[in-house]
Amino acid sequence: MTKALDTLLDSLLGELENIRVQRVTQRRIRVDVDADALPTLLELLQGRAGYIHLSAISCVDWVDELQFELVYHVWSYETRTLISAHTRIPREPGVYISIYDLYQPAAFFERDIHEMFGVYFEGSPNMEKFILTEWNGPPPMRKEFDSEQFVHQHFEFENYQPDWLRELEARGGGITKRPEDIR
Amino acid sequence: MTDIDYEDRGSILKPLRALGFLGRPAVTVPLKPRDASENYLGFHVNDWSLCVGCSTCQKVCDNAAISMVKIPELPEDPVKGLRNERPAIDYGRCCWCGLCVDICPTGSLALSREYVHHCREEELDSYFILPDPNGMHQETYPKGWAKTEDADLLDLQRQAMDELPCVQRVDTFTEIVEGYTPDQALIEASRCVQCGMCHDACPTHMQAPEYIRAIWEGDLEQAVREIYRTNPLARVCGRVCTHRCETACSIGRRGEPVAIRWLKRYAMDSLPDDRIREIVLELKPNYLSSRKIAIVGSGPAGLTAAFDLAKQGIDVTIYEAQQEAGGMMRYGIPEYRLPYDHLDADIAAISALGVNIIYNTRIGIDISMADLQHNHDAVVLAIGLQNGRSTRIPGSDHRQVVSAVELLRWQSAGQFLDIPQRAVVIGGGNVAMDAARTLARRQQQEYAQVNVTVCALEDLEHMLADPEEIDEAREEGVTILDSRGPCECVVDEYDKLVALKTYGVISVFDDEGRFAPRYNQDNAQFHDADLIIEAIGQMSDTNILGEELTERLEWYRGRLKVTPDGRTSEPWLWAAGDMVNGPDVVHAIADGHRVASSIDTCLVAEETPA
Amino acid sequence: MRPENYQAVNHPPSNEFELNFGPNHPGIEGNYAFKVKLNGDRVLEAKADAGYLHRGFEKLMEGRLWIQNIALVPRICVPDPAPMEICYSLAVEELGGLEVPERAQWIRVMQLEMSRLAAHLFTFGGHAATTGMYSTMFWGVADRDLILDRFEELTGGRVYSIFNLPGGVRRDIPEGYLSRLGDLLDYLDSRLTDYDDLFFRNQVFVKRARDLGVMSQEQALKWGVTGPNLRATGLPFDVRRDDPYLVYDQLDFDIPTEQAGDALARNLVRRAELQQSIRILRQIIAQLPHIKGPIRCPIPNPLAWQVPAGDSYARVESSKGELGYYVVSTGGEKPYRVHVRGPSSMHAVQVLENLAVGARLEDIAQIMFSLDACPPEVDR
Amino acid sequence: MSTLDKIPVREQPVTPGQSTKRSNPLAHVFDDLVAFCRAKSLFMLHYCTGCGAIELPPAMTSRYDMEQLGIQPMVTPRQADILLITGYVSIKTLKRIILTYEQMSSPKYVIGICSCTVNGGMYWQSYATAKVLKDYLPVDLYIAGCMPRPEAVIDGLKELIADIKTGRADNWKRYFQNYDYYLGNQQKLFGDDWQTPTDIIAEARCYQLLTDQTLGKHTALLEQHQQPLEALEMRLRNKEKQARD
Repeated sequence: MTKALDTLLDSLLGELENIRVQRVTQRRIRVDVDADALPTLLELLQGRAGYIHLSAISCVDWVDELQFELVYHVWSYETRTLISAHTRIPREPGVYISIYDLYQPAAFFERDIHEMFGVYFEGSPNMEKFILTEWNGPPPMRKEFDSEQFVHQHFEFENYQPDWLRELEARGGGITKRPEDIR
Repeated sequence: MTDIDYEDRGSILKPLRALGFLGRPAVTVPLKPRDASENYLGFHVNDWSLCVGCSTCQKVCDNAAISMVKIPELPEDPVKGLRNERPAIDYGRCCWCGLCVDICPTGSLALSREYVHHCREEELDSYFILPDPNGMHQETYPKGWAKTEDADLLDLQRQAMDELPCVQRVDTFTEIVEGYTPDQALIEASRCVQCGMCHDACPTHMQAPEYIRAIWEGDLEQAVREIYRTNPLARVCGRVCTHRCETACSIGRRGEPVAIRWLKRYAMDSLPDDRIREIVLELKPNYLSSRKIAIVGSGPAGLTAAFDLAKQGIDVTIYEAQQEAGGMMRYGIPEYRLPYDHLDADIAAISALGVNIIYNTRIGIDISMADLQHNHDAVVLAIGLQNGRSTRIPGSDHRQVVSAVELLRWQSAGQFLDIPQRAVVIGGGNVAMDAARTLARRQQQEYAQVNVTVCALEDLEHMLADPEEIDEAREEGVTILDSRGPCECVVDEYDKLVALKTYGVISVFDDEGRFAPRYNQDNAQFHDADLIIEAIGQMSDTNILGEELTERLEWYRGRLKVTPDGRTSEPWLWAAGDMVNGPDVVHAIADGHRVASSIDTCLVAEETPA
Repeated sequence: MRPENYQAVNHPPSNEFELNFGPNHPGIEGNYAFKVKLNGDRVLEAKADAGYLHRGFEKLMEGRLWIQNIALVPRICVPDPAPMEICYSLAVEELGGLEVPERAQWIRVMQLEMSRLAAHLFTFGGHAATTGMYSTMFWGVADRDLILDRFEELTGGRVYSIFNLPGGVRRDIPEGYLSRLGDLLDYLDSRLTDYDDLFFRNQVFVKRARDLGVMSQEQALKWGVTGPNLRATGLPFDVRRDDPYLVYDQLDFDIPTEQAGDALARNLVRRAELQQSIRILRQIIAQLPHIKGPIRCPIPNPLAWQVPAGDSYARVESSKGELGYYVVSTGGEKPYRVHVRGPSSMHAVQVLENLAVGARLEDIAQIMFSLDACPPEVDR
Repeated sequence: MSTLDKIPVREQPVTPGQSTKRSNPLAHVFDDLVAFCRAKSLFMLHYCTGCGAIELPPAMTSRYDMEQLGIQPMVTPRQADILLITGYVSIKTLKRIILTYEQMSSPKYVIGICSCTVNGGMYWQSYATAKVLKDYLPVDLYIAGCMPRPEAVIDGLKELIADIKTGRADNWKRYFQNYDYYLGNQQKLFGDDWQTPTDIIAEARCYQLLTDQTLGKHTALLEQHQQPLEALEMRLRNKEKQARD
């Protein structure tokens, strides 16, 4: 089985330029590919090797490189291997092509990535807000959004004044280090 | 595949089967809280007698639920590593994951099997609790989730330090301790929980957590920077410091403390000297003050004071009687513990800041205190304790009876030429061990055999020297006799020293605890000796001050009387180091800092017209 | 603004209605909602409305130490928390190159199967309740609680155990634990027939669940269905078998399948999986005493733990389907990115939206429970 | 505004908290009887707002069996007495909770279980959850734990029942008396144009709980944009639809 897979991967290497295939473990294969070549790759994988199950689409915000990394995890029920196809797109404007026509589950992940990272997928069936319908801040998963800071700006926390604390303060004790101080 | 036939229509009598359930026990439990399981994640309990307030639980808490609360009644002792702080937990945040329990260095924190707490809105303060052994509602429940051997999140084992085996070290003065490899240092540094106990315990308050962190992150230059913030003699301290920090380390509560001293040494050794000098030169000021300060003695105190003052752009001159700087660090500590090149590197870094050291200049002979006072705005007296005390037993004034400091000074200066076949050391402290082990090495080199006897007043348990010093000395062939009181240096008719006569010791201190040894005259021994070394303590050589100054200064029990920040009764004269508060490198360094800052403030005060 | 639930929509005269189904509705599993367009009581269109349980886990994880996240992950799927911890741990272990001791691996499998049992019993209860058969729910929940007792004994926590660390587990099993677990298994085994009588052979249930929410294998594959729902369409796929992790390759178990692909089939698959889980647990009880050794490989001081840079994707078969964790590290003390792929993120949204069309309003709840959708997995 | 305005209100000086004095000596006996009965049959709204809800089915079903206390789940807010906030409330949920709470008929009791309702719990960093529940609703009882065991929940409910018997659990009145405060916090979170269909002010008048804290700048803000609900227009028979079917 693995042999068949290797030959397949070789053929893929032949058909797509600058694609890097790397076998991580027996069942995990990492493929790095250019953004424009990815749909073709997925199409080939789906068509040739039965990688019909899209396990997930993960988005990573590489803010320093001004890039989003999109990782498509596809699984083949036949070869029983999981290929993670990595590709990078520029952070601005953060637009990419939907693969909904290849994999219907993509609809959810693309919608999710859109509202969490602000990446727009052209051709995705529904780019409306889903989880964050009542959130009108920036896409929260972007690295520049500091959740903790946001919380401290928008929420107050409970200010406990138990008796034992008051007594301690009367005796010159009291809170010396709050959790916020060490963060 | 399923084995059940869900087409089965059943029969009209089927419900009767349910009657069978009448026979089954009811699953309902009574309407009161059941006892929780043995390692239940319930409410916190904290054994205040074990807890040291290291706040590690606060660091690991993922919900920022733990605040440290100061409790004035509890003991606080930085030297012992005790803070009077205890964790208080916000049950509006806690998720009872028990990480605080698994990481607690002392094992004081635990979760009990208590789990029922509810309150009205106005009583919400009861959600912020200060765990003590009594449980949340002052009812003691059995412990639930508590520390276990296999579940400890901390590494209690210290990285072993490689040392030269006895056979290799006994006849040479090369350094015994080999120092950490990068991997060892990394692992050792990662053990630190950044509690800062070491920082509090250190006399000069070194930034130990910071530089250990830097080592862990692989940023050695940052580590060196952190070290130089408080200690200009880090190569020395990395080797011979008395490491109060490690006695205070919170990891040491249940395991071996983090090897803070060795980590400091690793940081200093792993950077090239010139790079370290560059880092030191970052501290060099870009301005020059008009002030001039003279420092007498280039020991740790003098050098530290000079370092601090030079950072202020002040023109500092150190007057050193010997031909090389370092004081006791050079002439008191044998080379196998502190190689000279490391000392030189430290001193070079300091003088790179513009500190000027004048060698072979003895105050009172080559230059008088009066001249110093005249030429400088202030003078710092850091002459240390250069003279050994004498036992004053009969014959102790014989030329073949020398003090340990003298002997060590000869050795360092290369003037220790005729090696005695048989030597006896009087004293049981580290200095005695240094002298004995130095002698042993020289004897090995000369005669390929060791004949050194140490006669200590105390018994083995109460001997002042570090245990490892005693063991290593024994390994190297030194005979160590405890509870022997010296009574006479026996001299033959040709006025040649033959032996030391000692009595057995009955008691060292009297009932009031004063030093008054009582001997058993019947138990007398003779230890043959060509040379007797007295290592029973040092005193400072205050003759250099001159009668007139000595008259003016205030004294207390033969020691110069100084304010806490080192001022003498003379407005221009400060005193620092061993001569003020006993022999210890790191204390001397702390002293140097104190004096320097005191001088700095005084000078500034003078500059700004009142 | 007014919450859109209260946006009164006036349609042109017709008998089409828009109905907000949930979040506060007994037929909804968890805190979840649908905007349903009805004609009479036929569903013309259903749109999932999630986010009621959104806490921004993936963001929170980026702000916490590797080990602190252990307390966070089980919350992602409340009814079935153990797979969350273990999947996260697996991902981190792959990154850090940690070798989990064998004993720890067996203990983990034990948790996974206990958790699966509990979750399935819970799901029956839910489904039964939607058909008005509350006694099944009472039974299922009560029996699940017995499993929780074993969890409590093992991990100290009833629901959220927080028992697995990257590198192993936090405690060894208590004295005599396995025998008590064995007794529990015998009891559950004896209960299965009761459940058949009460529920699986109950015509009220059978007649309602059959041909409800039918999904062909092609559709299932197209929609990314996994877990029991996929197996109910005849495809014997199970991550435990096809992408083995921990020690599942040393265990002997079947992968039950059904052909019909309707709500009934899905429940029957779960019913059969109960037996398989019990079977696996019995093997563990037999094996575990012979497997000695530590329960955790040495891990660095958690406060200074830097996981080597890289990324890893770990998969676990949870009671609901394929659970995936994609973890990215830049060599820091905190994860750079954690992406959670919950099985319900397919089932509760796309699949449910598709299956609901044409069903009757009262059946939506049934379909949802038969898919065993877990809203917190969707929201995260 | 809503029809509640039509309800005749007795013109009497209303002091917050205590009810107006009655002439009938049996009235208090009657009140005690009411309180007793009320405490004996409580309906708990069936709404799983957060993870704590997972411990409610065990508490309600055979093993721990809340019904021994006369507590039963209830599916509609209108008939429910207890609103159980089970753990963290995301802002989206909090809106629904407030809507639900306002629909519940007084007297009503709110129980906040888990850490999250008190001080944000383990989601204190989260941008999506509300941190301190009592800023938005008056809470009668808090039950500690993450999540609390069924026994703890039941133990808490016992206390609530006791408080209801003694009439101490009357925080629901505070919502009317200090509506401006609660509304202010809600507006801070949901935006100034936040409004709910229930007319709290009119209800406060009706319950004679209108105090000077009931109205304020926040309620003034509310008045500006509050419109009454229009009923949906429904027709059951419809020619062209039938023709299509």
